[in-house]
Amino acid sequence: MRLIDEIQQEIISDFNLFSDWTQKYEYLIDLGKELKVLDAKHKTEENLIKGCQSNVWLIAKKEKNSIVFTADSDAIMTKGIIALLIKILSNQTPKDITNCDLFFIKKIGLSEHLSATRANGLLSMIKQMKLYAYGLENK
Amino acid sequence: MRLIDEIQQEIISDFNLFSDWTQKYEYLIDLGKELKVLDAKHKTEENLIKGCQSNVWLIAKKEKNSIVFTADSDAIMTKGIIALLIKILSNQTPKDITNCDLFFIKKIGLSEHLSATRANGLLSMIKQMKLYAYGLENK
Amino acid sequence: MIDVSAVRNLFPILNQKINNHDLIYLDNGATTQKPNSVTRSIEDYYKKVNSNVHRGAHYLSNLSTEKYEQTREKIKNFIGAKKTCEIILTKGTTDSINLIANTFDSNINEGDEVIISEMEHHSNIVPWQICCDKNKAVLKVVPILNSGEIDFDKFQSLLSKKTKLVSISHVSNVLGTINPIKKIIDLAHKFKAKVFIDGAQAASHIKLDVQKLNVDFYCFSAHKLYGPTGVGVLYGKESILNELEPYQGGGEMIKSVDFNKTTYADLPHKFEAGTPNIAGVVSFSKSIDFLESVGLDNIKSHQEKLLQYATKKLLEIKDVIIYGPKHQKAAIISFNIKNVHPYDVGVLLDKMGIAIRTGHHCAQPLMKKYNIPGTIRLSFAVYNTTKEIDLCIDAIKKSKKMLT
Amino acid sequence: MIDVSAVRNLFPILNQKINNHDLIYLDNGATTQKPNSVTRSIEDYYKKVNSNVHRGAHYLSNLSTEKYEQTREKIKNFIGAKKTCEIILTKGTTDSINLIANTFDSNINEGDEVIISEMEHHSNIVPWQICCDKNKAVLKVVPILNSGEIDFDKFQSLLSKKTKLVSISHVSNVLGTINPIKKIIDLAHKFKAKVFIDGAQAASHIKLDVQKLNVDFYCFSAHKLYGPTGVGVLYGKESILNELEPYQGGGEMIKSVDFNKTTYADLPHKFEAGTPNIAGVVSFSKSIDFLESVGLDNIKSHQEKLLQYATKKLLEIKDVIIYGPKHQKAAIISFNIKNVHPYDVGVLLDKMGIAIRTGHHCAQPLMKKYNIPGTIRLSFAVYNTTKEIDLCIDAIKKSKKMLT
Ligand SMILES: Cc1ncc(COP(=O)(O)O)c(C=O)c1O
Ligand SMILES: Cc1ncc(COP(=O)(O)O)c(C=O)c1O
Repeated sequence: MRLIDEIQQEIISDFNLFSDWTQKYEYLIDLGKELKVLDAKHKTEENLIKGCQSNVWLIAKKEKNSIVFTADSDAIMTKGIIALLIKILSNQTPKDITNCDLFFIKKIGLSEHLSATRANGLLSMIKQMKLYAYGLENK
Repeated sequence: MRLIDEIQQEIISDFNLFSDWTQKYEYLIDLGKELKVLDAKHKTEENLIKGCQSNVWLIAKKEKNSIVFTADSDAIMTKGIIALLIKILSNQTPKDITNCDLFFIKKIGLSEHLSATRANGLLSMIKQMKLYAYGLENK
Repeated sequence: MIDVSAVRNLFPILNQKINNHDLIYLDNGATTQKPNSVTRSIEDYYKKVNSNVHRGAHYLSNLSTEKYEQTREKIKNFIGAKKTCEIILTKGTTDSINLIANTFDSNINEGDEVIISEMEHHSNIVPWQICCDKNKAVLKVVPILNSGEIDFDKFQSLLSKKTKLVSISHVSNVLGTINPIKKIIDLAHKFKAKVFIDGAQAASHIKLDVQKLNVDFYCFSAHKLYGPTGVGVLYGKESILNELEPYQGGGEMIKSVDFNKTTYADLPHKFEAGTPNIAGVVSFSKSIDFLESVGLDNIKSHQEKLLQYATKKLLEIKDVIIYGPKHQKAAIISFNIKNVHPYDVGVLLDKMGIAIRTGHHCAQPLMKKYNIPGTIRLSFAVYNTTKEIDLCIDAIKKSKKMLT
Repeated sequence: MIDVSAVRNLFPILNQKINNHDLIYLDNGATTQKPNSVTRSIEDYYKKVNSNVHRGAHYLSNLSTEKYEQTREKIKNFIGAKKTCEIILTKGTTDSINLIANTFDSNINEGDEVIISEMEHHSNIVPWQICCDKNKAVLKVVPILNSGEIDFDKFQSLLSKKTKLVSISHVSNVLGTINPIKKIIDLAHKFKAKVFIDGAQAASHIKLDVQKLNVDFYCFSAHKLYGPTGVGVLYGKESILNELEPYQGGGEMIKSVDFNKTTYADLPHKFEAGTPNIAGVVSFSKSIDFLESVGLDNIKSHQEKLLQYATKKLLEIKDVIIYGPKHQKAAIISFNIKNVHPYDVGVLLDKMGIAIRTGHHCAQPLMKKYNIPGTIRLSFAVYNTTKEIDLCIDAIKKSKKMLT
């Protein structure tokens, strides 16, 4: 698996190709549509991260030394961002996940979606991912 | 007894003689000091008109066809204004008291003392005087 | 008729650029923008008057008190109340409702009933849930029809001698439904129940006459009437308010304080403990001036025109579902696009400079009734134009295309 | 050292003429004036940002929410709280006290005791009277010594296992007494009682560290800290606040609303129902900036200088009686002139452009203790000068001459 920062750099380069926000958002929407759907049985209360407007479901599994995340949302834009996050954080070691700095968010101009004022559950999801990693690292 | 409006005119003329506020207020203070003090036995809860800052005690008696007011206050400035009011309203007929317009207040520049926002009980006293007059008129 | 461009000139915020687009503000149900006169009045207050009210014997504190009380007088006239003492100044609709839910509860005993409707805002649900819980009373909910109107037959059948209070919104903040409050009030009164009307979405465009309505309590927020944040109005009939215990203690709400016996001030002060939002209240009088200078009837017909226009345009888009009634409706449109999450539409419209609201609009039970996660809501104000609606419709079409 | 004339330039109201005299504003205990930055921030908010908080998904509502939450963060740092969720935004001190009196009462049962002092403001008396009445608890009052200080021995003897809460002002609004709150807190904690400190008169000049103080609740009003009206702060320890039921219901204070079961939001939102005074809160951050740029310690020493100076000058006037302690005192002087009613002095000073406050200062029990109808109160702020004090002293002398 490549390093977290490498993947982030790649995503930033990808986004740099877009000349306007429409392209960027269309790309995100496509990512969202392509994201492996979460099996209905996983959409439990337990896995739910309730945003005020859109919900996120998150599952973490440890495979060997790394953690595999799967996630879903009812809103496609949220799903698009989840797809990016999974690209970066899934299959990484707990330690790398705990310590990483997700600088790509700001660089590709999506920080508004991950600010504390957004009611989409994404911020809580990132916290939860790091928490899982921290928990699994120390198991 | 002279008419209410005559007395008011006279007071206005008196006040017109003063060249600054100090003279006016000294005059008021003097009036306050000269006001016949109310016997302690009349300073009852019943006769009290409670202002937020200074208190007013008011008594009304019917004598023949007219009403005699006596009043007092713990603040001298309030007493000064009471003295003026008594000069005007005491010994008048209930009807005249009920119907009168106390235009002198504005004319001599004391309206601030009788505005609803002043916490000295004067406004309530005037109301009470008119109320007494109204009550005694219809007895 | 309104000269909209003249009106717009009074609202500098409308010249903002958002995400490189001219701001199109269609989130007026959440809060309205403020005309210059309101902002200026706050500034003037702080630069020339600022002083505490009801307290001092000095010039500024008198002036401050006078200005504060002038707003009360203006509100009294604005809603047709009998006396100024019936106007309680609060911090908003929510504060007003909680005030009554906490004081009128002396009339609500075990087994008594309070009636609300399924379309209420959380602010008109939760206080009554707490109130009923506390007093072992029962909260009854009038269901609404699919059309978005109150099921009046059900309402009638819920009323009984046990009903102590009915609390209903004048206008639904989600559906725009204008409820038949006069009918509700008259009927409830037959059962000796009191009626509280949540006018948060109504007072900015429906001319009120609380005496004619014979309503017991009515409330709204200044910030939805082109006024400042942090100011609310609670109207209550004098005879009823007089019977209630105070809500908060402190400051000037007393006649005298003694460790043995404290007596309370008369109305309205009894319900206004502590230093109020003086600058806010003072400036609210400019909002009422604004509303009256444009004219509530003009505002209403302008907004109705926008409503009709937007509804027609929206329905031309395939797969759009509009919630709420066809008639008797305020300028609020809640809709969804089939298979599209409302949040996604909100995000894309925002990118195009269009401020709308998506989500449950603090009316989760209503969302549950329609079995939806939320709606996309457009809500119009006096300064909106059909041109803005055209741009919004284009943006919705573009979003739909991107999302499906 | 403070450059007072530079500070004064920030306060345009100080250039007012009142009754043909330059305004001398010495009623800062009632409310302080506002620097330009605060007024400008309100204007900016309404002209560029205005939108409801915590609700929308659009640009302005996000910006509004961010600015609102930034103030909370700033307050947290200002008072040394551990977490932002411990900062509840209310409409003022009175609102903050009532919030706790109404929610902490779940810990107050029949026979329990709440302790306050004889020098409290009505806002720190009446809510506890109501609370104790409701819960059949007993309100105990610590007497104060003639010096204007708390009778600490009596306080000690009042404390017992029955004591559930002690609520005391940090600084008396009448006497200026700075109470030994650290000692009070530590002692009360030995009896497992919680401590509420009313900091209305303290927070503008005493550097706070709520963690070091180990205080359970602390509150103050923005309008007494050079900030807007209609904004208050309630600090509470997270662990305690978490245990309390919400005060008001509605708006965004919920996690989910259902007619069967409503669950509440986390701190701080649980206690902030309804649209708050957004413009006020946002602008309050400029007051804190102002306080920090001048420096609380500088403000304190400037005010102390004014206090010393005015006290000395006043005592030179025959028949002046000053109430309150000689040391450990904030810049508040309450006094009377023998055989003169305080109201009369207030009226005459006002004529000379001097704004002071006379009366009971919402502390009637304290007036009763001293057996006086009221006092004349001078209260100083950062922008006052010794020259103003000179003019005020002259005016007091003149008034005295006229009145006696
Ligand atoms: C000590 C004290 N407590 C409480 C209050 C009440 O504050 P507010 O009126 O801002 O609610 C004041 C201010 O008058 C005060 O000085
Ligand atoms: C119908 C209705 N009721 C109550 C409220 C609450 O008003 P506020 O947040 O101003 O207290 C609102 C506004 O959101 C509303 O639309």
